[in-house]
Amino acid sequence: MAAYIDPTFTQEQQQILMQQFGLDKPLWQQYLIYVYNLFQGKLGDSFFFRAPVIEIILKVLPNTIYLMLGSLILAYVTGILGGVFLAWKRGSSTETVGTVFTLFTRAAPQFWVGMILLAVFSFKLGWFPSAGASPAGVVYSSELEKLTSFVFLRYLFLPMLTLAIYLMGLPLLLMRTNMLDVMGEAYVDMARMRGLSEKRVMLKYVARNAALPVVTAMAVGIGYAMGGNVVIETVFSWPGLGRILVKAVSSSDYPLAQGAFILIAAVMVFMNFVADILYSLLDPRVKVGG
Amino acid sequence: MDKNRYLVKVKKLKKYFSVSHNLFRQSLEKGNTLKAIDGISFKIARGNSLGLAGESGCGKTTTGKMLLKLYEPTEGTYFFNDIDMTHTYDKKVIKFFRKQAQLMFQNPFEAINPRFTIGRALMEPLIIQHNGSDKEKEDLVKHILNKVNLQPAKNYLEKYPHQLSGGQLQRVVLARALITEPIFLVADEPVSMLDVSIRAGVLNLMKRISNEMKLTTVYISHDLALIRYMCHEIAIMYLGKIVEKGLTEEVIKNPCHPYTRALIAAVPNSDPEIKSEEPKIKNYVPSPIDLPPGCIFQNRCPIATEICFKVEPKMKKINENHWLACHINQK
Amino acid sequence: MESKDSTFISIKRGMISMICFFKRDKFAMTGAIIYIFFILVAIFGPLFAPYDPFMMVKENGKLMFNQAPSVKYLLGTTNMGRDIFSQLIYGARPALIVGFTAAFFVMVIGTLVGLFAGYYRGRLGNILMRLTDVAFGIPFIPFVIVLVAFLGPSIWNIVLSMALLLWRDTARVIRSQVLTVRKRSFVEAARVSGASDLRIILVHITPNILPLSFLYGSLAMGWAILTEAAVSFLGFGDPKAISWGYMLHDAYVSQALSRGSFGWIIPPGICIMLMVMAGFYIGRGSEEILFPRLRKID
Amino acid sequence: MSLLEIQDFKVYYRSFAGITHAVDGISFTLEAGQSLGLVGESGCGKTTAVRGITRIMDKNAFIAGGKVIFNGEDLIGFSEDHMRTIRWKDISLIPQAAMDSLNPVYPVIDAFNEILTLKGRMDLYSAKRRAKELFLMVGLDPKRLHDYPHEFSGGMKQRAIIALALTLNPKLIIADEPVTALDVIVQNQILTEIKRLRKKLKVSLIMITHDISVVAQTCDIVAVMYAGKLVEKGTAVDILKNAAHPYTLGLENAFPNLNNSGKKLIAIGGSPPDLVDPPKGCRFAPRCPFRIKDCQQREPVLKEINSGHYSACIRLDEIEKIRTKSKEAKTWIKTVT
Repeated sequence: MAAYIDPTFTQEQQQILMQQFGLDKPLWQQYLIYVYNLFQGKLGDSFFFRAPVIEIILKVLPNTIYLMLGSLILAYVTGILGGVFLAWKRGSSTETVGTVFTLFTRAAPQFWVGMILLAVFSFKLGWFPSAGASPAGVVYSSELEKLTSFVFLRYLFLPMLTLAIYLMGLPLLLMRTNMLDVMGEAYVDMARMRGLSEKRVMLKYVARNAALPVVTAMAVGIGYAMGGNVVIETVFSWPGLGRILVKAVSSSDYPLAQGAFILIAAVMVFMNFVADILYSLLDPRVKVGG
Repeated sequence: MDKNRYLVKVKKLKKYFSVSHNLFRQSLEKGNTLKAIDGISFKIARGNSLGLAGESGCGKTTTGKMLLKLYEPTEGTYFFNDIDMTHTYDKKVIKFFRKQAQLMFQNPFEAINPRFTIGRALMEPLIIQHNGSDKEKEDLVKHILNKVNLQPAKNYLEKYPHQLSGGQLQRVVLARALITEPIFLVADEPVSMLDVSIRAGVLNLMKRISNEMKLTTVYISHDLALIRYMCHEIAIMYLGKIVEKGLTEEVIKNPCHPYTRALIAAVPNSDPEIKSEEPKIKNYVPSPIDLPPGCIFQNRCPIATEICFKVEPKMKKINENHWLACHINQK
Repeated sequence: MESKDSTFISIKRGMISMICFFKRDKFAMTGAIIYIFFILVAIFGPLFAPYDPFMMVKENGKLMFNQAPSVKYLLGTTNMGRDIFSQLIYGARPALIVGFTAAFFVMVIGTLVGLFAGYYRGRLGNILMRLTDVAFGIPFIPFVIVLVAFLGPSIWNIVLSMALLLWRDTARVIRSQVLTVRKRSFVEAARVSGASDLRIILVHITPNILPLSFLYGSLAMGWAILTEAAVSFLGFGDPKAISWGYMLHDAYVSQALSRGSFGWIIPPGICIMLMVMAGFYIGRGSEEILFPRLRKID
Repeated sequence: MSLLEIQDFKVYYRSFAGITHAVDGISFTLEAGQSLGLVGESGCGKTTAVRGITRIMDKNAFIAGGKVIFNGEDLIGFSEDHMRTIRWKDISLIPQAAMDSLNPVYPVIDAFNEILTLKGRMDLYSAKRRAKELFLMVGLDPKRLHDYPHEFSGGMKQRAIIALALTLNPKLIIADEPVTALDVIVQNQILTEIKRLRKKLKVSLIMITHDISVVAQTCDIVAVMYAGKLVEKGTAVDILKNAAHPYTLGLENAFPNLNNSGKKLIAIGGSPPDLVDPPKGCRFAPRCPFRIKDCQQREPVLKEINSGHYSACIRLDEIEKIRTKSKEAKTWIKTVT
């Protein structure tokens, strides 16, 4: 047990720490103590940073949210538009090429895409910074200032793009097949029968209805995003939850690892909840809370 | 009277479904109970056929499923062959019941496992119910295919359901129902998915075979003409209750319940020179959840009076072959 | 005799329909060819690999590190002087092992959970569904990382950790499929004939959902390979096996990006991509096609 | 001038198996204010035919020939843009699947507004007033205009669809099995409504159905379709009381009638032919108990029996004999080739 504690501690400090964390007890008891503390809102202290876990993870949480939300929005907007486009071009070679290309983006490991973007745009061309979320020494007075600063956005761009490329496939392919499905619905034929223009039929009738399951699928997209975050934050050394988790796990910093894990899960559950609400707003057949 | 005369005896049978979306509180409280069947009683004599008629959602299919023990009733009793089926949990008795009581479905395209050949599908009930050798079973399958006019049987054994037409499939469904030599058959809208020119063939076949095998049958249909063609007796259902029952000819020629009258009047006449009646009843069928007291037909009835909104009418005999549940026309 | 013949005929028929399926569907055909290629590489590749993948190649006593691609070192060498092309060939093995075993477990667990959750709508079904919901609430890659770190880095632990969560998609899809199949009248017909629940599940329902579970198996194979790559890239991979993810990890930590050694970075990614793609192709990306139906039925 | 004149109209489908001759040369005329019942079993091409008229067809369907003269102009030559100006304004549709023919994510009034305000036909205020007027006309509460489609019952939705079809005062309404999915009582209400409105607004109607008795009560003239061809046409009385084609006679035999208990139902053996490779000669011949050698060689054409009553049967001169014989069950037992 003592191996996890920084060797620079004195014997006495180590004893205190061990007792504080219950590290002198058997493993299952340690776990129960941890869970007990968890319910009290205490996540414990990080072994590695020697600071409360809650402080560390809350500090990096905004970075993860920016990265995740930014790429989710980018991915869903381009995905839905791309899906509409491919469905519109159904049967053409544009559609086949587009579909196959999208499948490639889904099949490529996201960290690998990140590595290539990094090697090309950052190391070779020097357009974007290669690591981190801000240059050394820069301090923002508020999150808003950070988010609106050009410097930060430049740092955000590559990781966001990488994650978005990975996430885009699901809404795009889903939108495409849904569009094709909805085109077979009676109300689409009826809309054509009413003399509406093809554009109006495709957008107001087909796309509007085809988008509903895509919103539902956002729950899955968010799951992918959280997983993708872990990997991409590592590639771009982005100071977020995922990177903290990887660091904590590799340095056996259990309180921190567990704290980060729980927060990631919490973000995921919360985002799923948001997706559900969004869905009920878009589909009149679903009542909020029903 | 002969005690053994009736094969099926149903008394005050009820089936309530919970429509509560609450996972933890699926109790049958007021307000979230759907009364699919609400106290129906009838008897079917051996070899007779009963038609259950009514609009969608009136509980006729649920009744059929209860007669086959696919649903357990909420209340009431059901005697089959003088055995109380509502309170039977003996596996042997149930297995024997499964051999004796069979079902025919509305949609023949869904009724046969798409992964089975026709021969295999017909074999399935025998594997469960029959103790004979493989050869005997195979002969039985061929025999039954001949019986439902799918000849030569050899041509059908290796076919898959999607290779047959609707009419042929419905004959296979009938064959499967009959292969265990049942004494009781429930047919739920057996021809409503078939084309008119095919329908008559299946109906005539069913009629002939039930006579030959002395089957007791229940036909469930929204089509009064079909029930008149197929059944000795009829029961008209509305919102989970029987409103009128009796001999088919008697009820159709002399309908007494305003609902039965409306049903008969609504059937379009195929003679263009006789104009159909204008519909007399208004409104739509109310939701079967949370019904008001009194007669269930009150909100649509053209002859309802005060009593109909307060007291539920009881089923009364108006003559030897005719029963009715209506305050006004009973007198 | 007759039954033997009929088994033979049905096997033959099955083979023919399988061949027809691949012939008709160009996508599935491409996928199958890619798989066969990688399987051959995994089996016979080591015979053709020019070097031992762990060997630090020396020429005249000098460590040949960071070599550019050449005839001798097709894709160059790593910073430790290891031959990248040989590593690439050896990488096919762990990828296939991970892919196939994970897909197998995912298929078996997912199909069983889906079958029972869909068929028994009462307490058992509810418990299984909640279990699936819980599995959906756990972030996948973080879970695998934590578990692998805890259990120790090995291929089997990675497979185990993935299988513990990855069944959830299959279970949910199979369940909704079972819900529709069990409503079809042939299931009711079986019940009316006196078939037991187990017989209905095994004889009547399972054959109708198996194609779907194979499809999800082929997709799970892709996910498993991707996840293994990600886990290895993050440094939690099996140090005894050279996997493509591990190669990329190696490249990343040894500054291959800033040196622009594309010969080291690009090929492993392409191999992973092709293999995952093959899984998608065999399932024809049907995950997306089937997905809209997943939640509508609940 | 007739409102609609269809001449030798053909609609085919491309499929893996080959070309399906779904509608293979049908002709009929419809006068202004008249109602026509197009009767036939599933797969006989009746829906394909009317879809072909409006050119709202499946992707793999194409018009293989013929003329559709509407109001004196041949619609076949019209561009898609030109067709768009005809649709709904001149020809509207009441589909079978009323349940699914409104956009589920918009309130019902949106469909009215959309049509009424298209290309500046009306301003939103008058559109609203017109929608209310239409709802009252079909017996629906105008308050419900703002409800979503899923909040309507089956019968109400069908009424709303009828109101929608009347929005622009079209000259022709095509009703494709408008009551099939409904219960008898609601069915009767809707049919009565259609009849009433048709008389009041003097609009022409093509009613597609498989149910002869529905046609008997709503249509002036009836055309019977079998396997992509018209086999008989005439007034409702002609067809239902003096049928002159073996198929029509067979259909009537097979139809259970509530008012006639003694009648024994007689089935037509066999099943409709495969339209990828239709039989030579008369398409009904393989199932027809009255066929002679010639039937499977020579294709019959519609011949007038008496004023306005046509039948496509080679043995038309023996029709009295055939009619009598067709009432006997044993006639139809004859094996099918």
